[in-house]
Amino acid sequence: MAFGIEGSATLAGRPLFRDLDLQLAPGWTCLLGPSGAGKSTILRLLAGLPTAARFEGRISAPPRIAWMAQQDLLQERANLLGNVLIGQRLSGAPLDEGRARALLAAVGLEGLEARRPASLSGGQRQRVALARALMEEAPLALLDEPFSALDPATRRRMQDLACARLAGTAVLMVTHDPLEALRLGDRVWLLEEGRLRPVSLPDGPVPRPLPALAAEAEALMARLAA
Amino acid sequence: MAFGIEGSATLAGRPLFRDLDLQLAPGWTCLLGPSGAGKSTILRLLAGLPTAARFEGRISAPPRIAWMAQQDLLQERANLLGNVLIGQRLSGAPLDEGRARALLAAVGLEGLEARRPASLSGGQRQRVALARALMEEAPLALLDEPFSALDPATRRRMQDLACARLAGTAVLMVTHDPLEALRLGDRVWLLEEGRLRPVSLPDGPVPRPLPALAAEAEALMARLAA
Amino acid sequence: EPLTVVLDWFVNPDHGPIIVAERQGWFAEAGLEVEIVAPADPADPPKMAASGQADLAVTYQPQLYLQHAEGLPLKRVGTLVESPLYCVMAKADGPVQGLADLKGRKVGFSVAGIEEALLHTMLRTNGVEPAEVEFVNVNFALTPALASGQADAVAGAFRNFELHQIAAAGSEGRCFLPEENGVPSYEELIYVANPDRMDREKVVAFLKVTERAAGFIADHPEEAWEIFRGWSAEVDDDLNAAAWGDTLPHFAAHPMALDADRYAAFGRYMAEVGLIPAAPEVAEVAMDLSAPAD
Amino acid sequence: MRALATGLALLALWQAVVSLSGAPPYILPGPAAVLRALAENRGMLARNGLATLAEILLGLGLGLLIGLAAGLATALSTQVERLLRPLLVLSQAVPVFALAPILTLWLGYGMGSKVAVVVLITFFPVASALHDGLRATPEAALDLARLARAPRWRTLVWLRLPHALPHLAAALRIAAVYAPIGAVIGEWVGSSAGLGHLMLLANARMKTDLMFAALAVLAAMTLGLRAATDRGLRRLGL
Amino acid sequence: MRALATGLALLALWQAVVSLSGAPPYILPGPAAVLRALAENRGMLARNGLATLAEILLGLGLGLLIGLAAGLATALSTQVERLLRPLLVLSQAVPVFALAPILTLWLGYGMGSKVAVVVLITFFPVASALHDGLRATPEAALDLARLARAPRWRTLVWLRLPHALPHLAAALRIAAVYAPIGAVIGEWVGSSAGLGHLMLLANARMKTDLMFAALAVLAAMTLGLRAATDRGLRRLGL
Ligand SMILES: Nc1ncnc2c1ncn2[C@@H]1O[C@H](COP(=O)(O)OP(=O)(O)OP(=O)(O)O)[C@@H](O)[C@H]1O
Ligand SMILES: Nc1ncnc2c1ncn2[C@@H]1O[C@H](COP(=O)(O)OP(=O)(O)OP(=O)(O)O)[C@@H](O)[C@H]1O
Ligand SMILES: [Mg+2]
Ligand SMILES: [Mg+2]
Repeated sequence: MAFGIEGSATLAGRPLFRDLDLQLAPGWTCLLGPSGAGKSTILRLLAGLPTAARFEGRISAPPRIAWMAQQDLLQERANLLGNVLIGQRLSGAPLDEGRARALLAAVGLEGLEARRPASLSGGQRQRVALARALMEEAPLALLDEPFSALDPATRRRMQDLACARLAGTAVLMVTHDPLEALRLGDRVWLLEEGRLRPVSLPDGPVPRPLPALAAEAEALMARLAA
Repeated sequence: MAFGIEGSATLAGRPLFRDLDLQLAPGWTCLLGPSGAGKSTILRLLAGLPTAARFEGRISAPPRIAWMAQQDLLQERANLLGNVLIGQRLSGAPLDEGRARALLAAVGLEGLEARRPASLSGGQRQRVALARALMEEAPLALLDEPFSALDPATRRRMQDLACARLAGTAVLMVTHDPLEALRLGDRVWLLEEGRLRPVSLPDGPVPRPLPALAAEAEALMARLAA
Repeated sequence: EPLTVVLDWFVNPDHGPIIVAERQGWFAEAGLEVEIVAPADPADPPKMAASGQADLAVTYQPQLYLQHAEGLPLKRVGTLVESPLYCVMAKADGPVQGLADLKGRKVGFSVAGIEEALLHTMLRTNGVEPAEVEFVNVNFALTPALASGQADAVAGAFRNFELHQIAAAGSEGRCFLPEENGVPSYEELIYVANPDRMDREKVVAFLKVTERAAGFIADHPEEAWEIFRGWSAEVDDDLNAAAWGDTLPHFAAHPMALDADRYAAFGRYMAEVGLIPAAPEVAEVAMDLSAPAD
Repeated sequence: MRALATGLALLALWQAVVSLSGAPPYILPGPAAVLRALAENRGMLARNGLATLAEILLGLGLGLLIGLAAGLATALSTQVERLLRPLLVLSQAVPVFALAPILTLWLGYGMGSKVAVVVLITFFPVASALHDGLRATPEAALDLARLARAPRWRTLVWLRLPHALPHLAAALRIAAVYAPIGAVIGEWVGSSAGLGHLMLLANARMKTDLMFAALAVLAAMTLGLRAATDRGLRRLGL
Repeated sequence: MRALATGLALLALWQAVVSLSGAPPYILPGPAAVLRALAENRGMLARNGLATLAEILLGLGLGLLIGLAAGLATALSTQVERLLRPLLVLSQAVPVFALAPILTLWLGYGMGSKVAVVVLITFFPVASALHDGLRATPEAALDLARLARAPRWRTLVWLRLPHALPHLAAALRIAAVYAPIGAVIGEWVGSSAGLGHLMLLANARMKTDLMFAALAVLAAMTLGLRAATDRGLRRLGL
């Protein structure tokens, strides 16, 4: 089953992207590109969410989508467990509290289930949002800079977690970290001046080992990932 | 003139950090560390802002501080120009609209002065927050993951901009990107298990060239930074 | 400096002499500029006169004793309507054929503040203890309460109005009168003034003009109605037209004349029923402006 | 168009209530009788309606100003709040008939006392909402003020007030609805014109159809004022 | 302690107003006279106060329920809003004396008609605030509902309602202040007990000190109710 978006979008009369053709097969598709290029807009269009852009073309997406936006969308009046369960609550699916707790534990927040989002650090909030997205078992996952607020070690653990949980899912991830794209991407695209350009990738199955860095960076990375 | 924080902090009875001694001389001090370690808390303590932590020790900070928090703190009812000027409005300093416009242009948002924050992309918002922080000409700058939502090329430009504008200022920057720390840091610290550990650095004045990466990463980086 | 007169309520035929005199320009002829103010709450005018915001207030004789007892520096200086208009109204074809029938029934009253003074005596005179009757304050809605059957009788209706009103609602009313049921006769509407602030000459002039108007109304009721209805569109209606004829006989022909015995007797009565601690001297509550000033 | 449909729906509903409840016409007249009374007394209704409208607009304007001032004052200083809050609350606990003699003592029988009642009724929701709105500014936004060592009033103007605008808009919508009834109640204090005057008079004379005609004019004013407020606020993006 | 200080400050202010304005005691009695009247009539005041308190609490409870229902209904469906909104606004445009005969016809002279007036006065701010609060949910939060294809009521319960809570709390604070005056106005409609009844009688009998004593009891109730509401809401973090 493949999903995708084909077409053009304008924003206040000016073209945002033209003749875009982005097909999403199972596996990880990474989207890179300068700030303001339209990456988040593409994700919102795929998710069927309102955008400021006017789109003409075809979108094919499943009815259920795992979604992680650029903001964390945590509900301040609910505790962490409630935030992870909110998708099920909203869709009326039977609540799977056990899985929600397990996911919170998997993102490293065991024991904080009853805390309010306001008492979390930036990276902790992002992990709750990740857990919420992973609760949704959907054929398509749209992740907008999902690991941007995490330190390298946590980021790597979360990448591995997402890879494992989303196996077989078509994943479209926006990221600004080229290493992340090189590590996780089955396909990597660069959105630039309204066009998609492919990026060539190292061989091997994802998640790949990090590419070699300079000695100092290597040493620091190793230490941070210890 | 040097600023700094010395002491211990507890959070709900449990130690967050102990016998911390962080001195901030002019130049860039970078703070790395796992998510939830207490980096943002240290920044807030230095800025004299309320935290959930109970701190005992000494803080020395100037009365005026340039501040960029982990959230962008943009005011949705003001336009971008108003957001950049809000510090002067609040402190009662004479409004320097020309500088605000110049800073918005420097962060790549020329022509968007009258837009509302809600119509910006994530990275654009972060750049407005950066411009707002740079408006404040203060002897101490506290930056919490200031470039986390930017693509490598924009990030690099913003790093250079910040370096230039904050020359002579004592800067404390929290970051999760080791490359960024290696590029900008005059001193780099790792906050881990409640203690600060120094990180050794390459030679040369900041901003340093990026360390050599693996071939693919190098190629991609070069392309993204074009 | 106009002479400010606060009526007891909105303009209605009870105020005939004042309105007719004003419409005819007789106050102006007498060198008076009269400002007529109509409040919504009859309890306010005495306070206005006492505090000097008004020169004259229209109020009710029984209330005069309460005002005196509460320390309002007021005296009756003239009479507008010289006999009671108050009545206890029941449906003519209803179960209440006499006041004795009110035992165990519901009586609605408008807030006039003198139910004990009038209604309680009327009931006792007919062998009913007030405690055997349920009193409900129906405030703005005397006739509707009776017409719709929510009250078996209503107290405080004016015989010149409410009988016409209930007729308009399709029922016939029957009035029980206080002066026929053990209450001494009294003056329904009187003018009061604060003697310390009063401009005696002006007040006398005012009362003389109303006397002229009362005489004119008695002689030319039809013509007087035509003049009265021209006051404003609001007062020109069928009910007022019907009430006009019933009101005429009650206007005081000599507004200044004071029936001292009547004032003494009603004062004693108010003390007897316990509404005031002691009957005041007549001179404390009323003055006769036609008598030479001391 | 939509206003027309709403009007017709209301008339139908009214007729239904009259028919179903069996209330006699001297208690609840049907729409036909009231429409007739409206037509017959249009001159009188227009004259009294205009008098009331003037009270409403003046009172609403003053009420907003006073409400804004009170809301600002209580939100700016906890001491002022402690002092003023009970007074504000008490001002809503006093029935107009208790106040009437005092109002006329101070303001006379003219428009003043009626405007005062409108002010009394409309300022409170505005003051209350502004206070609550100003106090609800997100802590994160206040960090900016703390860093700038901003005095209270600058924090107010540049941070708190913008955040309180939606609260304030909600309160304006409520105040616009309360103002007309305030004017009618104010006419209790003593008046020779106005819809409230007319209604009291008609009520006492059991001219129920005229009373409801006046009520219809008042209702139309209320709906109009509310709609105008809505439109104005929406144009401001609130 | 602070309540005591507030009380004393209010008494002092009152005395100052009396002294400065030169209002005579039969228009505005001083605190001493009213305290005497309070003491002398404490039995009567307590009895009537309790009657009014019962009306207030019952009416406030019902008003909240109806306000919540109306706010939910209008926020859930634009059609319902179009239908109901004018009715809600109109309900605030009708002076109680116009309503009185209808209320008593339907509800009799017992507690019913007074509770109805309290309901009428308190439900509106609640409905209005809830509606506005529910409509003000951030668009970003609603994305979650769109993605889950959540039906309206689930969106309401899990997203809109939590965001509307502060608005609702503000409205509760206002409703608590309005409820007592509602009960007193309700007692105009027809009553044989209650503080409003007592005030009307005292007013008609020129017993201004007794009227103000009843007013003082009413004011104390209003302040108490407001303080209790504040405390309860603050305990809920609102
Ligand atoms: N109100 C609170 N109650 C309890 N714990 C809190 C509260 N506020 C913050 N914390 C905790 O304080 C710790 C430090 O938070 P801080 O924001 O300083 O982390 P950080 O190092 O900046 O993390 P990140 O990289 O994720 O931003 C976190 O573990 C967080 O959960
Ligand atoms: N309401 C709006 N009116 C005008 N322009 C808008 C509006 N909303 C978004 N935009 C513009 O749309 C463009 C694309 O935004 P989008 O969020 O898709 O960018 P992005 O590629 O995700 O960027 P980033 O990496 O910074 O998150 C941006 O230039 C933004 O300014
Ligand atoms: Mg984006
Ligand atoms: Mg942080």
